[in-house]
Amino acid sequence: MKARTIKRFLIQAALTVFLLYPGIGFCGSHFLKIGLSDEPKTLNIWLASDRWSLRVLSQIYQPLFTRDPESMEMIPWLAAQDPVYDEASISYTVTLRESKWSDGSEITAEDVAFTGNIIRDLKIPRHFSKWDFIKKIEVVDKKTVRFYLEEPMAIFADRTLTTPIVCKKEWEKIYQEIKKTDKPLVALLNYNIEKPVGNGPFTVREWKKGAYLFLEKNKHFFGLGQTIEGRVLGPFIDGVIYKFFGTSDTAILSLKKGDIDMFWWAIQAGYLDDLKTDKNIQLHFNDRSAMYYMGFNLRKPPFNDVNFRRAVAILIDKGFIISRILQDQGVKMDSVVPPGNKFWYSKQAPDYGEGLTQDERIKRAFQVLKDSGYSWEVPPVDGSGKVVKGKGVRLPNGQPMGSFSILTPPSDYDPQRAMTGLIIQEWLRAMGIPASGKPMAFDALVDQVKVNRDFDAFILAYGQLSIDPDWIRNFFHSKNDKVRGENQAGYRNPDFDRISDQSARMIDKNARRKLICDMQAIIKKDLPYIPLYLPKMIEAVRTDRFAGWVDALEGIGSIWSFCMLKPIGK
Amino acid sequence: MDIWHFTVRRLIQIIIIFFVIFTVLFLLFRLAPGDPISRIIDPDMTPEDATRLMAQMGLDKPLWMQYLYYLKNVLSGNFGHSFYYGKPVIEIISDRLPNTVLLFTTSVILSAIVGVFLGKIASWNKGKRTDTFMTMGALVTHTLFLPWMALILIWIFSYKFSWFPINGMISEDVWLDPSSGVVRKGLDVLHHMILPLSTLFLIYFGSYLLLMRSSMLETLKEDYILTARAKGLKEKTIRNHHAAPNAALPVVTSVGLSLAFSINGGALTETVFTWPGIGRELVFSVSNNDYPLAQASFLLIAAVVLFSNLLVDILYAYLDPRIRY
Amino acid sequence: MTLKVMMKGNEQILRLEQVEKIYGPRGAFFNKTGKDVIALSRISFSIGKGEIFGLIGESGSGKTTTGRLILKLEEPDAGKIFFKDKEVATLSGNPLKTFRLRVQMIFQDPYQSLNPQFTVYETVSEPLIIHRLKNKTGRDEQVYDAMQAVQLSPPEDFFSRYPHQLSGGQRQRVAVARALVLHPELIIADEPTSMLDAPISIQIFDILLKIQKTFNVAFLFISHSLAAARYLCQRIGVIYKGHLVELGLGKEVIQSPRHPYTRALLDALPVFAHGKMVKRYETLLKKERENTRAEGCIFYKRCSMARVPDCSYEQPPLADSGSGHLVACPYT
Amino acid sequence: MPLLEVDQLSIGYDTSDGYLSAVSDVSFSLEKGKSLGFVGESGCGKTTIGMALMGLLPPNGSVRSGRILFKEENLLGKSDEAMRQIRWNEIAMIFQAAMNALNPVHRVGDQIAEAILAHRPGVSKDEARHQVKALFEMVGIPKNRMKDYPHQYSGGMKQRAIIAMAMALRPKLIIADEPTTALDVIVQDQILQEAKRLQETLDISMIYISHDISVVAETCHDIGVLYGGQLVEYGSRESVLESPFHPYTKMLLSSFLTVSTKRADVVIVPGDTPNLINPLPGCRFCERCSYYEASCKLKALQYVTISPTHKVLCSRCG
Amino acid sequence: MDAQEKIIKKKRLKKPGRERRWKKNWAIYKKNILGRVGLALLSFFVLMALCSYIPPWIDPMYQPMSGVDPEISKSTGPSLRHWLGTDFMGRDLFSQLLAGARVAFMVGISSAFMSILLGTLVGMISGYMGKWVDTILMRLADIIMVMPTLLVVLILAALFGQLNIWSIVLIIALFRWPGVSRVIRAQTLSLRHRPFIESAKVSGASHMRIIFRHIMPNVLPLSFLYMTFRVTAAINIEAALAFLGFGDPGTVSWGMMLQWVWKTGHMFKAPYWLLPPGICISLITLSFYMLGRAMDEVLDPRLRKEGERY
Repeated sequence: MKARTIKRFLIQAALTVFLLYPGIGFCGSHFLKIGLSDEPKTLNIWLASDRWSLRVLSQIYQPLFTRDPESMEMIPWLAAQDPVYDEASISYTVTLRESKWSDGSEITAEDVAFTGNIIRDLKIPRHFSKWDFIKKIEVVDKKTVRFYLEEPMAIFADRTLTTPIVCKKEWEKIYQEIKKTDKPLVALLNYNIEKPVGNGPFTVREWKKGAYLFLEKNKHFFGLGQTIEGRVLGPFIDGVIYKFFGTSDTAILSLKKGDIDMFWWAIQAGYLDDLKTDKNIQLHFNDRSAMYYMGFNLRKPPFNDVNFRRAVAILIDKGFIISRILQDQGVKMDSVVPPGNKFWYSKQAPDYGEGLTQDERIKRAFQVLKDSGYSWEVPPVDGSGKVVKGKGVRLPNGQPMGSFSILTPPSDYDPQRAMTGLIIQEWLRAMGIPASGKPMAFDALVDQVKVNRDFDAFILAYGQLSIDPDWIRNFFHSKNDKVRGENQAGYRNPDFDRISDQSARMIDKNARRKLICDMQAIIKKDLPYIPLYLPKMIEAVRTDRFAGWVDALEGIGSIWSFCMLKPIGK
Repeated sequence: MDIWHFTVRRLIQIIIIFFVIFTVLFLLFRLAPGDPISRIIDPDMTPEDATRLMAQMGLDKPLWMQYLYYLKNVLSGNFGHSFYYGKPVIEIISDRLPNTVLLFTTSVILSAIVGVFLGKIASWNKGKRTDTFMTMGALVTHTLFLPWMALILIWIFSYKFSWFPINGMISEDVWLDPSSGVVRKGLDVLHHMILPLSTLFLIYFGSYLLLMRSSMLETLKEDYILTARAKGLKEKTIRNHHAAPNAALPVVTSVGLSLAFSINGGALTETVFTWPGIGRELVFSVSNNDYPLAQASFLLIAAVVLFSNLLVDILYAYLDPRIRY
Repeated sequence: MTLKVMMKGNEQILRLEQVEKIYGPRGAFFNKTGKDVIALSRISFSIGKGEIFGLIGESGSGKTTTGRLILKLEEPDAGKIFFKDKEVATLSGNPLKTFRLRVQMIFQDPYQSLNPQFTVYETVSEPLIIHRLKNKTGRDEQVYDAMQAVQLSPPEDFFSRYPHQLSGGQRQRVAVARALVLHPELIIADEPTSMLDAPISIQIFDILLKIQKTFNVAFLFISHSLAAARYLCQRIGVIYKGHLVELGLGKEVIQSPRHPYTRALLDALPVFAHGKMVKRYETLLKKERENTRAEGCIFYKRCSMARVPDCSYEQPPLADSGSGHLVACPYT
Repeated sequence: MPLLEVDQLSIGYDTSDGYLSAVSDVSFSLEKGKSLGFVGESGCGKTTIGMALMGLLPPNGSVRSGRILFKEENLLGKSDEAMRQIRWNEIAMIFQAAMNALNPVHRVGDQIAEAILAHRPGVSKDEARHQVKALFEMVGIPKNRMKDYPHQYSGGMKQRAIIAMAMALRPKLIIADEPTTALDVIVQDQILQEAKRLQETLDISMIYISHDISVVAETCHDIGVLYGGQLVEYGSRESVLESPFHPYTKMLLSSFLTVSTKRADVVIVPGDTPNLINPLPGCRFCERCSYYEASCKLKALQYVTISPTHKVLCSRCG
Repeated sequence: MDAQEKIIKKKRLKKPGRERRWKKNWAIYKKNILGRVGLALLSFFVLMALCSYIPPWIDPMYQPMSGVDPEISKSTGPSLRHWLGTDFMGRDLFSQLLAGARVAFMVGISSAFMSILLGTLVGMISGYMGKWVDTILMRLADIIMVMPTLLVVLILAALFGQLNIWSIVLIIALFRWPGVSRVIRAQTLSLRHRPFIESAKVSGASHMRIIFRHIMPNVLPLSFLYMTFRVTAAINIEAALAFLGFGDPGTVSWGMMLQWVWKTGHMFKAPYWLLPPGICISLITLSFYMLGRAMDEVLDPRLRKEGERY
């Protein structure tokens, strides 16, 4: 009898604990809880390539310069002021502000030089391209460092100086150690860093693998209490706890339940209606720096024919895609530079087929193709000028056009792109062009396009493009038309190559802007890619515990938000 | 042939099978299109960077050299570094494995015990309402589509009633709280485990129930059951002492054989519940072309299945006196 | 050997010479001992044309193995088997097929020896199809005749039935018809009635005897029953643990058994089966005798008449004890 | 008063083909210390009678009518629990398939001890083990084989163990269902002698069930001949064997081969076992019977008493 | 003789045995409540699969994969126009569900059929031939048996990019035969020394004849029984694969539908979308399972004879 009572008591106690403990919490401190789609893979900054690691690391390692969230101008961050350019020696001199590593030691010019040198010496992937034009890094004094360039480089200020700086004291030892191995680069990448010494607003406290990653406030963060560019920096919160969710669904559910304060991931349109009604949840709509486009394989017909590409561009109704597929959560793209990137974007002359109805599009495309020698068994426009279903399109050489596929990511990866592919397929088929949208596993798609380069057309996207559009050069320069090169279309235009090379060395910002605009115009004319649309960056946060999120290009998850976010009632 | 000879013999077989799986796996990963670098799409990642990285990872060598190198490493217990984590594969696996083992063994043991017990009852009441109810129940739960079932459980118990956490294995509130003791932490894990466990349990206990039931029905037709009846033994004694031990033998084998299939379910459950286990890791590593991690996880799973089959055989021999290897 | 003497002047159809069969450890996984088992040890006998020869022994004595060896279902480890002066072991291809045409078998268990998926007609006609004998009408005729010979009449009533629709006796008759349909010269009947009741057995025996007379078929009749052997067979061989211990005319072996084992077998028959009272356990020891040697007379351990230790030295060979009655015991 | 008296017992099974009348109106009785043998072809209902006596008919079988009086109590009316008490304690059974009658996962000694423990609550495990030892000695199995598992026994040893088990509680009645089928001639003989000796020394009543008339003839005081579920002839061994009346008994005896049977003596009767699904009330042997008359098949039969110890179920041969 | 021949011919044409057997089996099957329910459910799904051709024919917007409602571009609940509602881009869920039934049958039956064919063949050959053939085939079976099929297919799907539905079917078939072949092998082994096989051998039948004429008819019922279970396995694996995002992106299967609802964030608010595919997968599995269990009872003579022992 007694045993049974005890048993019952125990069961009840256990149940009580189960049902009540979320309310117990551990209180007193203000920890921001952020949901991530997946767990960061590593805290080794040189290895990290997944988005989750990069997000966490962006709060730990800081660069010399960063961008103002509103003006998008470069502003000194670890540096004290703008770099000083010396034309004669092709050198930049950067002075550092007073700042400390999270272990309390001072951040010096030595750290900056070390960062540059280790990248250059080991040719660290993804960083090396930004540093390989640097001849020498000179430590002038404790707080001054000078970079000597081989030739003027436009991207130096924008890209090189935004590289996160690592702590020499921590890495020197590692560097010496891995130098001894026969594969130093891999040894460096595989070096296990659990608690990196950082210079950002937060520093790693505990990483419970598979469950959460806890960053606490860095007491030594240089910005603490400072005012930079008119913004008072904190951090005002005691730490950030990252929780990992496999899917958006569960993360958003947690957000709604209040288990997390922010879900750091673009929210699918499907969630919007639901989230809008929740009074504790605020949605942030921001522009992206990205490009969603349709690419062609210019190495084979009919895609090597610019008129064919133009006809395709005419047929694509971007407005329809945006209203129907993006549900108006996005904008049209008419140039390869996203319109949100105001300084570098050049508004192009009317887009192909702008403002036309579907029938008018077909007529115009028919005209373009007919003029360049294409013929039909059943032309899509009959004698009386009426639009009918076209059939049996032939190339100018009389050969029938073989059916081709438009590769897209599968609908679970990105339903919008998959759907866009299908809709373009329908539009082309109306003309008698035998296209079919083919969703394909993302890896396989990238492999097909970049490595095998065996494809017809595809729909892909570039996200998180840097503000300086130097990447246009990468995407379309003929030297990048190679395996794994970024010029996936196989576009070759000597004029473009020349202008883009010129732009790369143009230090003067306005002159460079003109060159970049020219490049945009060439691409617009030649259409190796058809830019399609730019979805909005939609993010959701809870408003009941923290306030002060900073909207910016690419969303609210910038360093500014984390430095300025304040607990409510503090 | 005694049990030791048998074990040694089987171990040799296992090693051979293991080697075959190892080789096939290696070839599969290397011959498939795509490589670990192609996953990284970043304008800053130049083709030169990629080539350099491939070379440093040893992926530019001829296939047979890569194979021999990998074989040598594996034989010396080195499964390489994960391309993505940059950590030794062993470390990642030993991180994840306990979580899987915890979820998995609990669910297998729980569902086997409950299934065998209920199957015994059902077969004993063959044709009666109890039996119909249990059999139907088992059939229905057993045929539920596992991930869907998991989603529904989350929907009902985490979303509608908020009784259980949505996913993960622990909650940071408890584990970061310095005042939490072992008990509280344990309860927290248990709390997280209930839904995934219920999912696996619901799917798998049915198969044990059905198996035990039909095995019992077979056994009940044996002559020694008639003997036991004639001996005037109590029905309960006949059921528990004479029928059940014999009937449970095929169930024991099935636990071993079905392990491979339950691992499928494990991977699905881990994925849906974000349980940080080896199955989920495998799914991830496979989709990222993280060869070392994927290969090692799969080899581990194969090894677990092979060895548990061996264990089951030994257990079988122990349970069934007729079989002495 | 004096094999010629044994024959009744008749042409011999089958001859076994020193046939030996040894089984290795069975199912390497499950056998504890792993010792070789001698199933047959230097067996020799022959069967004449149209003769019924009985092979008597207990289960495990090797009598079934003998049948299987003759049919080339298994290969002997030593010795030779001749069917009409052709060695069976060397047969393959067409000669083997011809051999299969001449020698048939009736199995012990009528519940197992018919393919449950075949109708009676399909079962009986199959051998004809295999050997491509005759056209369809010819086949029908032959099947019809065979069915009538085994007294399944009218045959067409049975043609479309399945085995499970038949009684045990009927099944066995179908099996006999199947064996008979090719008009073989030798039929090996392996305990054809051990699963059947006495009245049905008698029916089958009657059919076998009639077949023997009508078609002049020779039979190797394998049985554990002395009475059945006596009833059917001209000559009888008694086999014990793979050794042929006694061989002779049926009435001589049963009425005046020479070997102690044969006598033990007879003693063990229930009184009712004897038709007369006899002293029990004349030759059988109550408790088995120890034999430290591996060789020696096969019956030494149980033989009450054995001479110790003479009998433990070697297995005595079959020797004529007069009038063609062969016994493997020198002391009778 | 006889130990066992069976009165007008009818048993049937529900099968997918219809109602199968396995035993029809069978009556017999058995005195203490005596033995009775049932003989008949397979399917004649002899095992069913044994199972009915034990109260162990399969689920689709049921007693239609009749009484089974054991020690003057009707077993058919007893509750399950009461029947359980009687089984093995009062009526034990030696099974047909000795090979499978022992549970393969338990030791032989334990299985025998189990029977003792189940019915003698006062007996300790040690005592039970001692008793088993004595039983092993009694049936001639070495004591050290107690701890073996059934598969380590030879066929004859298993059958001996089962006999030991049947004797364990000194029951009043033992039913031996084909106790020696599947055993070799010599072993069969030894087992039969053993069983007979034990029965006589322990004064146990026995019912032998066999298809082999020689087994019954060897061991029993009384013989019952069953055909198609009917007890066609019933009497003392001598009278049944020496002066059989029923045509089936005659056929059975004449078709039984002895070592001295001559071919000329054998009477071959064509025909097969009767179908027992919904049979007619009359004689079931008609189809093979030379005295057959149309009324035999339709009219319910009466026993004809030949002598106080001998009766026949035939209207034409009396 | 002429008359006799005629009689023979006439009688041989009648095959009451086989017919009766079917009738009897059907009678046993009909008695089984599981079998009846299973068959009813299955007919329902067959009907669904057949009906899947109707909606696209009514209006192209009912194309399950590529048709979108011109007026709806997000997930909406059930309406007259869309009986089950629409998915995240305005495709009709009901026509997707119907098309899913077609895919499920296609995947389930074709892959089960292939694996059964393979398994039966391997099992028969292995069991009948014995010796090294047996050893090699069975070790091969062992190797494949210890591989978790889903994970293997997943690896292959991930590695080789997009697997189309037929390759998935083929791979499932290739990885699910060992179970069958083991059972068939065991059955063959028990048949191999059955006297009727030896009797065929004695009659001079060739190995081929024995395997295909004697052994196969006796193991085929068992194969078909296993086929029902393999169907469920194949459907489940394909669904799980699609659910995890490794399915054929160009096919609308139920697993795919679930993946869409899961990945596009409609899980907690679109029960009209979450429930039907899951219920369908579960029910079709259940129906095949029931069918199999009912068939099991028909096929197992021991179960049939149950209670007829006396």
